[in-house]
Amino acid sequence: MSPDDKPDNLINAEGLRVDGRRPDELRPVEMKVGVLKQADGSASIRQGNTYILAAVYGPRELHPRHLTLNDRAYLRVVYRMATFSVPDRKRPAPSRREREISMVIANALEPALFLEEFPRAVVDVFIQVIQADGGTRCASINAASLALADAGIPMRTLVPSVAVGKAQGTLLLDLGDAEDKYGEGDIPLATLPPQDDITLLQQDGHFTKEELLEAIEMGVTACKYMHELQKEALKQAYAKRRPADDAEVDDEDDDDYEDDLETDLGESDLEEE
Amino acid sequence: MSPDDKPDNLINAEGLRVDGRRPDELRPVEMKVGVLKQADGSASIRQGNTYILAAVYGPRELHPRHLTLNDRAYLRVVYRMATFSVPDRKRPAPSRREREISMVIANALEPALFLEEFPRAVVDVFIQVIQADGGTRCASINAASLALADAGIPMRTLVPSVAVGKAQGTLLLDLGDAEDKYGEGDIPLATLPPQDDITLLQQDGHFTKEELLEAIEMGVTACKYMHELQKEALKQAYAKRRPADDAEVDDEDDDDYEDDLETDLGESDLEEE
Amino acid sequence: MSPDDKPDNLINAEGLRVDGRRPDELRPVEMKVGVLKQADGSASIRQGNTYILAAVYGPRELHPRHLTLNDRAYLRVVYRMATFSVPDRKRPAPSRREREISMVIANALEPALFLEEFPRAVVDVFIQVIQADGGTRCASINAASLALADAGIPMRTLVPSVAVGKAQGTLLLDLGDAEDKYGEGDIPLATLPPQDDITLLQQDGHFTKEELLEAIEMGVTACKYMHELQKEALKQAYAKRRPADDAEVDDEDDDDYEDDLETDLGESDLEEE
Amino acid sequence: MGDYSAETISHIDRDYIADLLKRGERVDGRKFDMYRPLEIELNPVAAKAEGSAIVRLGGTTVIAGVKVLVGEPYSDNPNEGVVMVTAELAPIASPLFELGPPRENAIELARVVDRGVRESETIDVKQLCIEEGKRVYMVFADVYTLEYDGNLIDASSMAVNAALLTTEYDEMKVEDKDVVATGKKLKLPVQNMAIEHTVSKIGDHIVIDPVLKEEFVQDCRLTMAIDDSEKFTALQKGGGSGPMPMSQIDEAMDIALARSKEIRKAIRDAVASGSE
Amino acid sequence: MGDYSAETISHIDRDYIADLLKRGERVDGRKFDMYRPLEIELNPVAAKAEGSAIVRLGGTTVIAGVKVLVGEPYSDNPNEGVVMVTAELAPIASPLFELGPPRENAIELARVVDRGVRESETIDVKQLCIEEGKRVYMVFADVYTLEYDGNLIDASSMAVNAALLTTEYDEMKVEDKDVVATGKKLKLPVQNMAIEHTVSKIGDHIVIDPVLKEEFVQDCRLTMAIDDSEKFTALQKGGGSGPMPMSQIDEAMDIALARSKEIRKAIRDAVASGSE
Amino acid sequence: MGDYSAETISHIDRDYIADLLKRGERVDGRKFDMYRPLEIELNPVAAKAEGSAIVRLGGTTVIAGVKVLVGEPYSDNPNEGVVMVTAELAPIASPLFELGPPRENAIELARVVDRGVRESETIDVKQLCIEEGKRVYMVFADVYTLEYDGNLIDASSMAVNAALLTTEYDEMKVEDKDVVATGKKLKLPVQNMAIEHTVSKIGDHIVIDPVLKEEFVQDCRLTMAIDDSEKFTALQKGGGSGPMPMSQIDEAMDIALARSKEIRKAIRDAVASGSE
Repeated sequence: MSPDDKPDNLINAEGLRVDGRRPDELRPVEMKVGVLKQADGSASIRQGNTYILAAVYGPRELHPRHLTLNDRAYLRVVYRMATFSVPDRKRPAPSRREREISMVIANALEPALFLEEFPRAVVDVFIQVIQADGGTRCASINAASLALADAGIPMRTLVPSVAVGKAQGTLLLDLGDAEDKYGEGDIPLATLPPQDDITLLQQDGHFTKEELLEAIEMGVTACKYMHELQKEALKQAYAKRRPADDAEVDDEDDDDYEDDLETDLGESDLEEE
Repeated sequence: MSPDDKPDNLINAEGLRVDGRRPDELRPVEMKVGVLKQADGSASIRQGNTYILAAVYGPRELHPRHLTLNDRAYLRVVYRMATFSVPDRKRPAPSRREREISMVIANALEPALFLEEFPRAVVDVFIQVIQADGGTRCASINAASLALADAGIPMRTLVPSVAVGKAQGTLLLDLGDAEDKYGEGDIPLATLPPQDDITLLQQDGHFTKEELLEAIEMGVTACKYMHELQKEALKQAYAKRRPADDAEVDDEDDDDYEDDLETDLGESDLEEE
Repeated sequence: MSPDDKPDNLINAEGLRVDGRRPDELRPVEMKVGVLKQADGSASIRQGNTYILAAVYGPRELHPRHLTLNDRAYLRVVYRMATFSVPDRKRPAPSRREREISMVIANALEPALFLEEFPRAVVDVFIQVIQADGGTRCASINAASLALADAGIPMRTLVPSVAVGKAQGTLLLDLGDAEDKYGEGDIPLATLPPQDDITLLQQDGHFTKEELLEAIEMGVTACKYMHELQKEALKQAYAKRRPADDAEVDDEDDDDYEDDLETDLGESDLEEE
Repeated sequence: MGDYSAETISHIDRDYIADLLKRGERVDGRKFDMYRPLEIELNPVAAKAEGSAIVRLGGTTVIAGVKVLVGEPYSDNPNEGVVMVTAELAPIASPLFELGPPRENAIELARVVDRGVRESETIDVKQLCIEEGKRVYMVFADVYTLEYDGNLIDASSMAVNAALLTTEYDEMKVEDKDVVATGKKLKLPVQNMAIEHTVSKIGDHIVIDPVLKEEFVQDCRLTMAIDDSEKFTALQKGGGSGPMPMSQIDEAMDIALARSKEIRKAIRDAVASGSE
Repeated sequence: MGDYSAETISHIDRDYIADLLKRGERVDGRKFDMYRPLEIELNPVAAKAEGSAIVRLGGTTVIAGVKVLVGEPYSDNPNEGVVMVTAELAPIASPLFELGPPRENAIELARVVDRGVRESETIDVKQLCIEEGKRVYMVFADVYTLEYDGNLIDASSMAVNAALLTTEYDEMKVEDKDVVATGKKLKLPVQNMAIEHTVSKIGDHIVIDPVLKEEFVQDCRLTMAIDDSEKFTALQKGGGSGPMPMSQIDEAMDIALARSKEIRKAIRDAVASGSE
Repeated sequence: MGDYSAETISHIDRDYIADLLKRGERVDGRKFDMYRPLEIELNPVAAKAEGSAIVRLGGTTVIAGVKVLVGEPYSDNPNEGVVMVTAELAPIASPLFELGPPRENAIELARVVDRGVRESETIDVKQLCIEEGKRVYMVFADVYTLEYDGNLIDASSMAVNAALLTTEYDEMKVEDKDVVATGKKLKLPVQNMAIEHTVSKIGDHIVIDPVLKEEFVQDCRLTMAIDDSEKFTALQKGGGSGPMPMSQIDEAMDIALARSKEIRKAIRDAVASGSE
């Protein structure tokens, strides 16, 4: 309810951001797999103050029937924000913004899935935003990927996602609320490792072509790092459950985190309606 | 439109209520069977100023199909208030309150019915509140029972229903509007004669356990009386139609109204939304 | 947004109307056939400032299935106004007025169609009001008739439609906005040539029986003229496409426009909600 | 309301009714230009509604209730009150009516009955102003169908008019920006009354006040609202897409005009006797 | 919430659970009058919601979040704030929950939890007035189900109460007709706390805090809200249409009363430790 | 908008289009980086809308109409007007569009076109304030699709921009708390214009302004809004879930940048000639 104060500068004289991060530094990320017992697969993600749960049900029978696809499973993504996840109370009914985001998340995830193995079925991905503090669509993709893997849906790869923004002419990873509101633009993206083809790409604000390409490159690199975090989260979950069995995902070495990447990745929501 | 005046006392020095009733005295009740010619069965009830119509259609084919039950008929109860039945104009669309009341009425009636005789069908009970002056859910159950019997739906028993309230620490039967608004609580209930098991039970207000049990006992006793009134109403309807045939219901003696019961029974709506 | 000014007189000393027309004079009418390439048939009409498009799709499979008719095609008419077609912005959702007008338009058109040739199918007539300046339901019928013919739906006849109104006690054809708002009534009607039976008839305002009959006669006569305009529009469309082939419709002589009719015909919307 | 024919009535019924009409008879024995028995019950919702009436027209029963509230006027008519009529085809009334949001038939019923009240200027809305541009009386007349055996429009029109005539509401005034009751009761300023009369066209015949069986086989219906001065204030052709020749329209108007006096009198008498 | 029985559970399960109960046992080994392990996580939405809590009751998890906004009071209570509870059966929580607008089960859940808060007068709404008739605090407590393994009502009631107890919001004042923050934080005026306790009737047996499998086979459930002074402030029989004899209602009340102290203490303790 | 592929287009079409592209050709003979013929009709709704335009882009036709109303500002921007874009996939336009409430494709179209106008700050909303915190101009630009042969986003973006450029509305002022017209006409304060350019990715190829047949077989589309200073103000990848490599995104940007000048000029020229 209290009015947000616009900070004087989003980047200070030392080149640091309002929360002390460097331009290419992610907020702290914590991902957990298998957090909801009723679901076939699930995951949570905390990224700064953003907190999201994702659950996967399926493959299962699809209702209503007229949505059925004969050559593959229907990937149904429902992204919903809790009424209390935002500064003002969101109305309980799904907004047009939530419906559009559900659609772009489905597009981001679908190329990673072997949906053709389950013709006429549905794979449901339910995403609940518990707290929204920027970057919810990217965080949702990160968590939904893990939930799909946890549900045993055959996948080419996990899909990592981050956002890149801009303030005072500087590209910034993983915008916080004030940066999103008072900054100069935001570019959420998602990639398909290892080729790094892009499956989510949106943008608002003002960018030259050169800035855009630089920002996208920055995002793609950050996705590689996010991908490592995802694999680590999955490994940890399976380590707990099946100590001697972590062959589920790929077998890259998860320990060689590149330190210069630890400070990177960013995303923030496009305009809220 | 005019503001209701809060009475100084809901019970006067002589122990009588604002409308002159004793604490355990019902408002005048008038029930009629077979009042709507298009329906398979119907009944009306007037209880004080509360005025309700109930119609039954069925057993008949169920739309939409996905609600079909394979082992019994689906009992669909729709409780609706006319826009003009309340002091302010009710919005025409069904409210959440109306949907909840429809559900508890269905629960109250269902154990009295042999629904298993009509698998895959629907029995529709439509209840229209013409004037609401307290006690509409109980009055609806009383009328709906009669409408079901009138429709020839096989029944174990008619379901009587009354409510018990409290004001100034005294238990009261069948609350009027002012008693409902300014009193200390309300307990609608319904029973299955002759065992008097309870099929509807709700409560609001503040009651100790002892008060609650006493109130429920009071209500159960009053239901016995209401049950006699129901049987009498049914008998009158059939007497008119088939003078020599009143074997439809049970054959208890309907004339031995217990005088001490005549002053009992009460109910009033839980909070309106 | 600017307030309309009520004219001092709707008919001046010379007997002419606010836009200079005589009482029995139509606004300029322009009808075109085949204006929308995606549709199976289409037409546009401009009548004064009123501008409407009509498209026909079908006969085609009907969804939802429960609307299917076994002995004929279902004629589904959807009349919709663009948000910007009226002085204030219309809400995007269909209004009750639009739904009623859809229904009366369907009734007006149906007797002209051989729907029994397409049992279980649907013929969709979509009408989009681009600019509403009175007479939209009549203009819609005129255009929809042409669109149905353009789609090759078998027809007994084109259905012409006009409206007759009244101001200062004088019957007027084809009301403009100010005449509709400040006049004394409006009678939209449609006929089936050549018997001139009436398929649309509505009225508001105040009319004696004699006035009504006179107005309807005036409208029926005007419909004959509108019918000629319709046939001409159809002929022009087919002349362009198939120079040597205009046998599609009937072969009356389209050139004998009766000059005394050129000044007639009128219609305007009943009350807006 | 007349479009169930193909699905719900057999050809035998259709022929039977047509044959009867040819012989000058109707399924229920009435003459072509006769209404069914009319009963008007006033103020069945006396404790909660400002006005109400139940109308029984043969086997058709409807109830109309009137609520008078205080609200804001429309910006283009700042000194006029608001009158609104709605109608619901409650599923209680017929196996043909369905649950769910209002469909075309219910919308048409409401709009046609509303048009009868609106076009005749039944209520003098200028007398419904409390404070210009700020507060006016809003009059809602809501109709529920209770038993459906044909001709809902006429029954609803009668019920709405009877309910409006019986309406009494609290006079309100503005006091320090709040709206408070003065303690006085007001009657609605009814300045004209238009009653709707519906005829059914079945082949070459025109009958008034059709029963459900007649609606099933009718080509169409024509509803005519006729006011205190015998002027027509609304027409609506509906209930089917059958065309009507001018001669039948003329005949329909004559029937409606002839019958309007007795219906008007029945309503006035009921209200007069009710207020004795 | 208990009515999936015919479709989703086999007779074998039904018999198995009934046999267990006959031997004094439950499917998860608990005693009849025992709650499952209870975990309360405070303020999981600390950055955006004025109050929030996650409650884990065995395999059932719900989250409640509280938003405090400024709005207009209802005209009949011009000096009282507004408290409203909603609940959503989010499809994330169970393969049994569906997409789409709320159905009867969700509506009942919301209304029963709301009734528990409203009837006990948990919040002193008179303290939520900013300017009489103009501006009051509006308190929205919204519950989302995250994992559904039975007894949503009790878990939701606990979560709502815990969230209300932790709520802190900006004090507002009126300055030149605008509402502005004073900079001070307020706690909600919680004056009473009613916790809802639900028992499941399965044949002759009454068990508290039913798991999903028990809900599948129950005859009905009875929910009782019990306040700080051990008064009952709401009852709701639901979850099936099975009738209950008085003796079982008596027994249910005793179980609920006995257990209410420990649940109340667990919530108070969690809040106390959270605010240290 | 591109996701009808599996159901509506045969593999033969898919192969045919792919083969053509391999040879550097498109189904309608255009070059990869060419728009279809563009026609702009100004003010087709001159009598009722404050601004309007029909855009014909090959076989795709859309109409945009602008209404300027007076309303209240949002509380967080008390001195700014409101600009809102909606879009409807009217069933008149295509056998693929359906009746009923807007589905995902219509929502995306509206939101993407809206984003193009909003992010570029096309309208200087600060100039739309009448009285701070009380009254501002609200600008609604509503798009209806009339003929759908692909690339609705670009056509809609052009139509909205043309309609905004032609908009003239009554200047309003506050007089004794009422809002009245001054009699003067105003033009919208258009300070920047972002046009949306959509390319379709089909295998290794990128084509601009796809026709419907190309949308059926595309992997995905990428929409880029480019403003007066050649900055990108919005991106949207959609129309299918196919991934795009960086090289294609780069190529798409170059095509869009190259074409944006001619489209911008066409709109400006049409408006200039229209206002002569």
